[in-house]
Order: sequence, then C-alpha cells, then structure tokens
Amino acid sequence: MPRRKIDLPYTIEYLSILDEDGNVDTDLEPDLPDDLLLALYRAMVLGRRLDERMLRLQRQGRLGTFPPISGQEASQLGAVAPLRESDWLVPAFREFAAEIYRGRPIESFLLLYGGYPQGGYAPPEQKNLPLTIPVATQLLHAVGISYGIKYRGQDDVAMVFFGDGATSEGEFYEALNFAGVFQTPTVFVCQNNQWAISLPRKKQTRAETLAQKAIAAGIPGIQVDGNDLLAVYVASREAIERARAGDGPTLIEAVTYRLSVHTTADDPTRYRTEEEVAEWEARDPIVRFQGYLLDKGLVTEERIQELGDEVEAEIREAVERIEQQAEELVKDPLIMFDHLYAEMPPYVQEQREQLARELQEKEASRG
Amino acid sequence: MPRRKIDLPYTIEYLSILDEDGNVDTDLEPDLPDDLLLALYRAMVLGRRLDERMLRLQRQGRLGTFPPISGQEASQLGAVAPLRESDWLVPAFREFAAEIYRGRPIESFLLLYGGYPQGGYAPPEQKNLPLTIPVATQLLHAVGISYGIKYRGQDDVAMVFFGDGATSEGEFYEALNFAGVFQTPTVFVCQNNQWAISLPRKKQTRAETLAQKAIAAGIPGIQVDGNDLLAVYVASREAIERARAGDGPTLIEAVTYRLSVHTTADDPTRYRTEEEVAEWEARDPIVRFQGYLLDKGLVTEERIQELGDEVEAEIREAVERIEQQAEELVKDPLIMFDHLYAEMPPYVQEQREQLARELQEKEASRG
Amino acid sequence: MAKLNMVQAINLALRQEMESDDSVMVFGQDVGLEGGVFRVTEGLQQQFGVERAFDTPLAEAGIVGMAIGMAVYGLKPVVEIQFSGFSYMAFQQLESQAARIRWRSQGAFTVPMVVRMPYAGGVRALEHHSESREAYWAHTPGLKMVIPSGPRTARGLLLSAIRDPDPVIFYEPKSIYRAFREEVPDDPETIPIGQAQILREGKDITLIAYGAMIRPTIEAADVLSKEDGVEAEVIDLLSIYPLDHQAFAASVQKTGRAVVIHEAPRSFGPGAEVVSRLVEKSFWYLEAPIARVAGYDIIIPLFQLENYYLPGADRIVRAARETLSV
Amino acid sequence: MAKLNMVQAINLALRQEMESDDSVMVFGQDVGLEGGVFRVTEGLQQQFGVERAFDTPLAEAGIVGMAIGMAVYGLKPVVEIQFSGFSYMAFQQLESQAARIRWRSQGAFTVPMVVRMPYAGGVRALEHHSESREAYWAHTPGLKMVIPSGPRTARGLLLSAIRDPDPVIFYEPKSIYRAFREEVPDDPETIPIGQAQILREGKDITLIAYGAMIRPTIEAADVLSKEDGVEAEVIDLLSIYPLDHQAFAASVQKTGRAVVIHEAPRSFGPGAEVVSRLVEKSFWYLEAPIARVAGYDIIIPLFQLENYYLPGADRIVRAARETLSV
Ligand SMILES: Cc1ncc(C[n+]2csc(CCOP(=O)(O)OP(=O)(O)O)c2C)c(N)n1
Ligand SMILES: Cc1ncc(C[n+]2csc(CCOP(=O)(O)OP(=O)(O)O)c2C)c(N)n1
Ligand SMILES: [Mg+2]
Ligand SMILES: [Mg+2]
Repeated sequence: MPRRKIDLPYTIEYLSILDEDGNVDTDLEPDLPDDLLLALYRAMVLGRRLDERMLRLQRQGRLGTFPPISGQEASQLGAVAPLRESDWLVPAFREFAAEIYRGRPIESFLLLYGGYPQGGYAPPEQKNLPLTIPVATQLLHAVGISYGIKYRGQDDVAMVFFGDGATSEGEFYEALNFAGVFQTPTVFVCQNNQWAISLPRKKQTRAETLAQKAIAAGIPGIQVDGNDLLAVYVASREAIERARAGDGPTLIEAVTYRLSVHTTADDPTRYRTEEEVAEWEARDPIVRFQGYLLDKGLVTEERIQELGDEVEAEIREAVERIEQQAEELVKDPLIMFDHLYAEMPPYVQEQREQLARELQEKEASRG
Repeated sequence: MPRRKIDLPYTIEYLSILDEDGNVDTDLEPDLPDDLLLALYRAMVLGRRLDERMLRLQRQGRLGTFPPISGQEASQLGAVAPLRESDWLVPAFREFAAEIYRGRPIESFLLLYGGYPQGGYAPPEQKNLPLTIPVATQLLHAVGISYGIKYRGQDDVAMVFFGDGATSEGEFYEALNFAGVFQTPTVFVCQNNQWAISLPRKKQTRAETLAQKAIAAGIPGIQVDGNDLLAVYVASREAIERARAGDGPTLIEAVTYRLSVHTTADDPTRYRTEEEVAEWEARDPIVRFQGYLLDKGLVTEERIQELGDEVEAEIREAVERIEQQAEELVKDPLIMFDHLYAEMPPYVQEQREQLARELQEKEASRG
Repeated sequence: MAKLNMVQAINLALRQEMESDDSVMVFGQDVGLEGGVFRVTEGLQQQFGVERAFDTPLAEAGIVGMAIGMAVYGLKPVVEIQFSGFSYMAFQQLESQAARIRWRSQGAFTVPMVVRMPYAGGVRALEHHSESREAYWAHTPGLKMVIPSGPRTARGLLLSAIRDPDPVIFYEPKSIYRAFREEVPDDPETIPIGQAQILREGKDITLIAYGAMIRPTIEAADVLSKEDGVEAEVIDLLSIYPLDHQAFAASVQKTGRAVVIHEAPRSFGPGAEVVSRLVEKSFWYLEAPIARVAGYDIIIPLFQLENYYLPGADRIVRAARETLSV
Repeated sequence: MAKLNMVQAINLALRQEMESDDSVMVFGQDVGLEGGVFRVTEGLQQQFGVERAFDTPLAEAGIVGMAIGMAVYGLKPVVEIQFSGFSYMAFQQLESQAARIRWRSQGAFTVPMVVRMPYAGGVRALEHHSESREAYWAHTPGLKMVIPSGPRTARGLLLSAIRDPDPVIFYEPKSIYRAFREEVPDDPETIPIGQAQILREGKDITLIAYGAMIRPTIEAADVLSKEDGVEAEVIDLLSIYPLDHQAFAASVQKTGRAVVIHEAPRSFGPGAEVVSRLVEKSFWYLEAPIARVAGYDIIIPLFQLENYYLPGADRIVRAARETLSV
C-alpha cells in the first residue's frame, strides 16, 4: 500500500541491424528478396539525385521553395517498403522518395514546387495523400483512415510520417491517444532528423527518446537506426503486422539526419556545425546500404554507376516533360477557381466571370 | 548494437499514506502541525457543505449551472496546502474548495454561478487566477507564469489543476513538454475523478496511469491516492520542493472520484452505476481524514458537529450577503461593456451609448 | 409527419441517414452512450452500435482530424463539438485541412463531413457556451456554413449537409432546441444549402436574420404590422456561406430598406457581408441606410445581463422604424 | 534617423523596447539563435540572452499559451508565429484566453502581449504561407489587430502594441519586408493603435487599404491622377480593430465614392466592415456603390497563379473608374 513502483508494460527498444561499418547482425537481418533490395536501393538513389537536381533547379529560379530529403532515404523507404498497395500513406512534406516508390510520378513534385496547382494531384487509387505543410496536422488523418479500414473489416493499415519537431504539437499526442483508444491499424513514423529548422532535437523535448512518447498513449514505441534501411524495414514490418493483426498502433522513431537545408530558404550554417554534418555524412544511408548490396554480390561498382545514370536519365526526362507542358498548365488562370467545392458557389462564379472579363479586356487592349 | 532495451530513468510510483480503513503508514506520514490539519479539515467540510448548498440553490433557480466538487476535497486541498501565499494557483473549474482555502471569498463563486460578471474577480495579490472552462487551456498559463518566476529569480511555483479528461487535449502535452524544456517551477495536478462527463477514465486513454504521461515530456510523474489528504500533501510538497530547488516540473495524478453530478445540467445515472458511486462513497476523503483526526485526538465527535455548524453559518451568511447585494450589482446593464480593454474602443462606446439611450427611452415610456 | 422539436428533428435526420447509408458515422464527446449533452444523438449508439455512434477522448482537434481522415477514406462523419466555443481547438484542422484537401489534391481526395455544434446564447450558460462566431467559418474558403431556425429547417439542412460532398459547419441555435415543435415530414425532405427562405412577405422593409433570431424578427414584423401598418418581408438566410444574396437583394429592390439581425458581434460580423452585398447588388434601390441589429463588440455577458446583449424584437422594431423614418 | 527596411525597423522596435523594459520577452520558433526565418529578431538573443530571446518547441498553442501566462505574471511577451497560416493552432488560446482574461477577472489580471506574424502573399511561397485572415482576429472581442504598411509604421505600431495593456495581433506583410526603405526616427516614435492615416489627399474618390496593398493603391491613385485627372484620397487603415471609421467616413463625406482594397477573401472580409461603417456613417453622401477589390473567395493559389489573385493597381483603377462612372 505505501509507496510503490507501478509496473508498466513498456520497454523502449533500439534496433539496428546494419551498422555504420557495414557489419550485419545476421540474427536480425530480414530475409528480403533480391529484387526488393535492388528496388529499394534504386529508390534511395533516385531520391538523392532528385533532391540534388531540384536544388539546382531552385537555384536557377526554375523551382520555388522545397524541402530536400537527402540523408533520410533509408528512414522513409525502409518504412514504406513493407506496405501493400492497398495500404494508405499519409506524408508530411519530406517524403518524396517514399511517395515516388509508392507510385507518385516525379513530375508531380516538380509541379508542386514549381507553383503549379496540378502538383497537388495524387492518384487516389495509390492511396498516397497529398503532402501536408502545417506540422503534425496529418497524423489524425491517418487515425481516421485506419478507423475506416477497421470499420470496413479490411486488414490494410495507414502509415503516417512526421518529423521530430512535429512531436511537440499537441495533435501528435492527440493522434497517438486516439489511435490507442480505438486500437486503429496506424503506423506512426517519426523521421527524427535531429533538426526542426534551427531547433535541435534536444531542445524540442526533454524526453531522451521520441519513441518513449508512445507510453503517454499506452501504445508500443520503438527507436530505430533510421540510416539503416534493414532496421527501419524490420521495425516497420513489425508495426504493420501488429496493425493488420488488430493489435493497434505503433510509434516508430527513425533516428536519421537532414544532410541538406531545411528548405531552399534556409541557411543551416547559422545553427549547426560542419563537423556535425560531416559526422552524419559518414553515416550516409545510401553508402551503407550500397556496401551491403556489394557484400551480398547484388551489385557491382559498375552496376552502381549505371544505375545512377539510369536514374539521372529518368529525372532528366521528367524535368524536360514538365518544362514543355508547364506553361500550358497555367495558361488559363481561371483554373484557380477550380476544385474548391464540388460545385462552385454562385458568388465565386461571379468573381470568376469578373476576372475572365478583365483578362479578356486586357488581352483585347494588348492585341 | 543489435536490439536492446533503452534504459530510461523513470519510475511511476503510487503513493498512499492513510488507507481506506484508516491505517496510517507511519514511515510516510508527514509531520504536520495540528492547526494546519484542522484548517484543512475545516476547508474540506466547507467545500462539501458549500457544494450541497449551491446544489440546493441551483435546484431552486437561485444559481445557474455549476460543477460540484464533492469527493475531491482531499485531492485539491492536499495539493494546495503546501503552497505559500506568493505561489500561484491556476485552477480549472472544479477547485473551489482549494481556491477558498487560498483566500477567495465564498461570495465570488455564488456570484459567478449566479451569472454576475463580478464573480470573475479574483484579488490579484492572492495569485489565484480566475477559473478556466475550455478544458486544458490553462496549463500553459501556469508554464508561462512559472517561466516568469524563474526569470525574475524568485523561488515561487505555479500549480495548475485539471481533470482526467483534460489529459487528452494536445495542450496538456504541450504544457508538459514546454515545462520540461524550460525546466519551469510548475506543478501539474491532475484530479483524475474517473469521469469526463460521461466518459470513463479508461476510455479517455489506453495508458494505464495518467502519471506515466510525464514520460513523454521527460519529467517526473507520480500517482497518488487522491482521497488521502496526507498522500496528496506529501506528493505535492515533493513536487513543490523540486520546483523551488530549480529542478523543474512534476505531474501529479490524484486518483479520486466525482461523487456528484458533472454539472447541475448532468444526469450521471445515464452513464454510471449506483454501485460504483457507493464504492467510492465508502472511500470518502472527509470521513477518512476525520477518522485520522479523531484517532490523533485532534477532534471529537462533538467538535466535528460544531465545526459543521460553523461552516454552515459561514455559508449562510455569504449567501445572505450576496442575495442582498446581487440585484444592485447588475442594476446598470451597461457594465457589460466594461473590462474588455483598458480603454474602450470608440465604436464600442457608440454601441454602449446607443443601448443607454434605448434603456432610457424604455424607462421613460414605462415611468 | 410528426410534430418534433429541434433536438428530435436533428436526431431524426441522423437516424434516417445512418439507416440508409452505412458510411455515416456519428461521434464526439459524450455523443455515444449518453446521447450528447443536449440528447441530440440519443439512441443512435443503441441502434447503430458503438462503431458508428461513439464517444471520443476529450480533444476537438482529435475529433475533427480523425473525421477528416475518415472522410478521405470514404466515410461520412458527422461529428459534434460540444459547444461552438470549443471548436477553435480544431480551427487549424478546419481551415488547413477540411477546407483544402479537395483543392490541394485537385479533386483526388474529398472531405464530405459535417461538424455540428450548438451555438449562441439564451440558455443561462457559463462562459464560452453562448457565442456566435459563424463569420469565422463563413470567411474560410472551402467550408460551408449553415444555421437552421427550427425543427424542419434543421432536419432538411442537416440531410443536405450530410449528403454534401464538401465539409459543412452546422451551427445549432441551442436556445431553440426544445423551444417549439413543428411538423417534420417523415420522408427525408432536404433543404438546399445556399438558399434563403422568405418567411413572411412584405413590401415596406426587409428583415434579414437566421437561427434563433428568426423568432424575435417575426415578432418584430408582427409589431410593425400591428402598430405601424408596416409590412416587413422576413428572410431566413439558413446558409451563411454560400450566402444567398439573390434572395435578399431582390427583396430590397422591392422594399428599399433593410435591417440585418444577428447575435454575433457587430463588427466584422455576418451582417457586414449582407450589407456589402446589398450595396453591390441593390444600391440604387436603397432608400435608407441598411441597419444592423447585432450583438455588441464585447464578450456576451454572463446570464444576468445576457438579455441586454441579445437582439430582441424591441431593438429590431426600433431599427426598422428608424430605417423607415428617412 | 536611418533608412531602414521593414525587417530592420521591426528589429529596431524590439531592440529598443527590450533595452528600456526588461519585462519585454521575445520568443517563438527559430526566433532565438537563428533570429527568425525572416531575420526579424536577429541579434536579440546575442544582446539580451537566451532567457529573453529564445526558441521554443514547435507548438503554436504552446507559444501563445505560455505567453499569456507570462503576461498575466507581469511580463510583456512579444511572440512570433512563423507564418499566420499556422496561428490557428493557437486560436483557442487567443479567443478564449488572451482576449478574455481581463474581462473574466474584471480587470484583476491582464494580458499585455503581442503576437507578431508574417501574413499575405507575394513571396512565391508554399501553401499556407500566403493567406490574409485578419478578419478572424478583428471579429474577436478582446483582441486588437494592426497591420503596418512599411518600415516606419511597422516600428511605430509595434512600439504601441508592446506598450498596449491588451493583446495585439500584429500582422507583418511579408512581401514588403525588404521591398523598400524609409527614414525611421531614432527616438522611439509610436503610432497610435486605432488611427488611420491619410497617405494622399484627394477630392474625387477614397481608396481605403492597408498592408502590402498600400503600394498598388498609391500606384492606382497615380494612374487615376495622370490618366483620368481624378484625385484619389488614399487611406491607410493601419488598425483593423479598432477600425478608424471616422477617418474614412469623413473622407467619403467629401468624395462621395470609395473603393476598399484587401488581399483577404472578399466574403466576410475586412472590406465588408468598411462598407458597413460607411453605410452607417456616410450613406447620404454616397454617390455610387462602394466597391470592394479583394482576394477571391478561394484559397490563394500557388505562385504560378498568385498574381492573378492578388489585387493589383490595374484592378483598383478599374474599380475606381467604375465607381466614378456612375
Ligand atoms: C504548424 C506549423 N508551424 C510551423 C511551421 C513552419 N515549419 C515548417 S517545417 C518546420 C520544422 C519541422 O520540423 P520537423 O517536424 O522536425 O520536420 P523536418 O522539417 O525536420 O522534416 C516548421 C517550424 C509549419 N509548417 N507548421
Ligand atoms: C475544450 C473543451 N471541450 C469541451 C468542453 C466541455 N466540457 C466541460 S467539462 C468536460 C469534461 C472535463 O473532464 P475532466 O477534464 O475529467 O474534468 P472534470 O469535469 O471531471 O473535473 C467537458 C467535455 C470544455 N469545457 N472545453
Ligand atoms: Mg526534423
Ligand atoms: Mg474528470
């Protein structure tokens, strides 16, 4: 009766399989088919190269602001790899490698960051939601989607991404708590990339891990080496299986690093040291996974080179296609009135018609 | 490296000192002066009797809706008892026993629940904030106040109250997290009274305890028998001392029970059983503490009776005073324009003058 | 055809729609087991089970955010916020998500959901339980905002709202929840969103109101008729957004005079938009300034003084007479 | 007297006020070490230390809620919300707490705080970074809402806001953060909240605007003068709440015609209140309907089409001509 420790059924584990030096823990190593390993490798390379390409396009004024993903390839691809097509993906804004892996075309990002409304379109049958900018507001959507899945008796899951910064928003916690209460098949993936713009992880919360925040909602949490694709894959697969089996949500903290700028409007030299970045560059998830594939004999240095070229070509073609079509896409400014409601309210129609008249007059006075 | 448990420095304890059968754990029993024990006992009785009285007034149409506190006397009084006058109290809406103990007059609640604007006034030097109705929005205020305390180099603390339901709002978690990050001298007191209107505690969250939610913010949490004044006192004193010493915030979960209706607009028979209520009535915090005082020889049955009468008289006088003054307080409806801004904006003045004219005309046409 | 009060009429709409469409889900704080603090969802959990009519933890962003996900998934959530004064917890979800997902995804994903909430004064409530802030939602592109004025319009508008492919904010004037009964047809009658109703024809002045303000407005029209021989046309907006200016502009083109009435604070309130549309559409017909009878630019007072804040028939009559006097 | 851009002018106001009053505290996301994503708070942490100029975790309700507590305690927090599009996370805190604590406590406790946020379009930003929703705050009793239009008014209004005993929402038109420089006096000049300024005198028509819309409005006035021989009076509102209708009503009593301009969506926007006040105060002087040139009732488009959404001089000129043609 007096003062006693309450037994709580939680342990927060840390999972790592392929370490920084390329050693594999063979007990934990997942038995993945070669083509999957190669597809994931290619997706990582594509993510990195697209990042670099978009950065150049942005510097040339051909794209607007965008958030690069470099360094976070393993953490996002490892997470989505065990998903089925019928599962749902709810991204934040730094997951384009994962989204492309799930079927979204490269063009869609070029359009979005190019300021074209069409960039938001996401083929609904792919079940990838459009990206969300207000931090943490997407988490509850994944809970709602997975409530729907459960209600309809399906065994799909909804996976949602967010950053370390997002874990400070109240909605992060509300989402975990709702998912816990309703035992929804939801997989929460926190890409802890150490920074929320200029705020380092340790100033975001006094909690030692982000994974332990799961305890507040009474759900399982796990921390994983986010630069180790195998570890992320295994943690994600476990969480997905738990969800499919009806055993509810999981919080995964993938410890990774944003190697690049927060967005192209950001200057990280103001808040972090080159040494820190160098340390994490040494843990590059692509290099590490590449080593694993080389060791396994699944790729050669030559094939790696080739694959890089293929990916570059794919990106180049996408960029070219977009640059040819883009102007056409916004030729009619009146499209900005579209898609707000299924049916345009009459007063909005009036406004649209007014603008149409003004544009015509301008056109006429010009011509 | 492989899969390992992360060592986290948390234990959630349960603290109880004076048990349901009146047994005291003498190792843990705090050494409190007799007059403090008696003052707290009186405050508990006052809380209970005022509750009952207000309920009758409400049923007679002499008061509006209000939230009774019966059953929660120990949990709120034990918490505030170790506070100094210079410490701050940030209530939710079910702490009037604690507020009165801290100096707020009984009249203030009669006015507030009677629909008089003056009921909101709280003498600023007492450092009791007015009560807050939007659930969980007051927690961050306590964090801000305690940030101020720390900034000014004082060793006061801010104590904030809230319910089990409040722990589901994102702001609860944001407040804990901010307090953790800034290591503010904040004491978070959750009166877990088992119900949030009709929602039982176990449907509010899957977490086994509310205290464990502290782990999400990396701060200490403790669960305490909220019907045991001694246990609440000790837990609160510990948290206050921690805060004063500069060691940051604490979350206290006081496990108690709302014996009465949620508010006078509520009908608890719709959602809970009489047996459950009876079980908790058997744990009545006042009866239990009374037994302790009797055992200690600090009161007699006679003195208990007397004290009840004194308290009744005090309440009666307050009610009478208010019923005499109340009409006068709202004789001038134009006071509703007061206190919104330090200076009334001109257009609001116009509106006020317009109403003044209308009232005069009415008066004139009547007279 | 039964005579129902507004609580029963809303309950009927929910029940009928849940019966005919298993994607309709009802949830929020205390709406399940208890049937809602106003008993609007009474019996739904019993009839449709806890999966479809359920209680949530105490978190408004949680409720609305989860509903958005369900809507995107393909369900039709109809959630309750216990009082409109607590809906701001979910403001970001409503403004940034519910209102935008169709637009953001270029029509790929949609958010057919309804957010019901009791609003406005007149029930002797505590702070935060009596506000009228429909203008917030009406100013938010991507949302629709409707307010019934009685049992029949509540039932008809709610059916439309549930069937609407876009998010609808549904404010329920709590002071008339049980104030009167109306015939409500058994078959699921709908009232289109975006259309006002003329409740009383008149040629002298147009009174534009909605929600609980309809009753004092009608009362004012009666007084004007009896005491002044003035025939007021009374328009019930029903939808705040889209706002049916055609209805009231046409009326004012006939009467030349108008008073707009609401409980919401005057400044930047719904009346301002009504005035502006009239200036745009009927300026040349105006014979007097359009008057606003509204809540004051203050916080609605606790109940001892609440009646001085809420527009009543007397204030409406007074404004109408002033408008008619020039 | 130095020539400063708006970022520098705001920084100057913060710095001077922090120097002269140690209760002034500046915090928010990235405002400390980094000096804010727009560098508005640059150097403050260095000069005043991490206790007074600091970074917070990523939570807007957290920032505003903590600020309210600090203000109640006796400090003067000046917080930054990184973009106004994320301020809705703190809507409940602002509506239910910041705006009400003085009122609720009958003056016993007060909330002298400023919430700064960049707002509005024109910087080729991502979604949620370009909205104008000042009407939300202007419709919230208990708050004040101000918007500067350049370096000098930014400095002067911010000083007034910090010294104001009540909560002030301070919207910063981000497109003009660095667009031009103005002489800003060294000594701490204040500009009173609740007073508009006449930027250009004219007798033919009144153009009412604020924020980043002032520049196209002045441009429009120049065009009207040059091409039409029309002299427009240009009024910079500066405060949205309290709204200085005396200033613009007086002007319209002279000109008989008015156009009100804003980026916010048209319906239920700030222009509606301006129109309504004019109808109340200057109806008999009106020679033509008051025109609104505003954002459309849609979500401001991504940047390829943004310029079609934002009111420009051409649309203002057009509306003025139409107003003048009747
Ligand atoms: C609600 C909200 N507040 C602020 C911002 C501005 N902002 C954009 S990203 C970001 C940091 C996010 O950090 P994190 O969650 O760690 O994700 P990361 O950018 O590192 O991927 C901030 C503050 C926002 N988008 N939404
Ligand atoms: C933000 C918000 N949502 C909803 C309500 C309505 N409401 C008032 S009290 C209450 C339950 C509160 O439960 P709890 O936090 O356990 O406190 P208790 O009433 O048990 O003291 C609810 C839902 C509110 N006041 N504020
Ligand atoms: Mg991050
Ligand atoms: Mg409770």
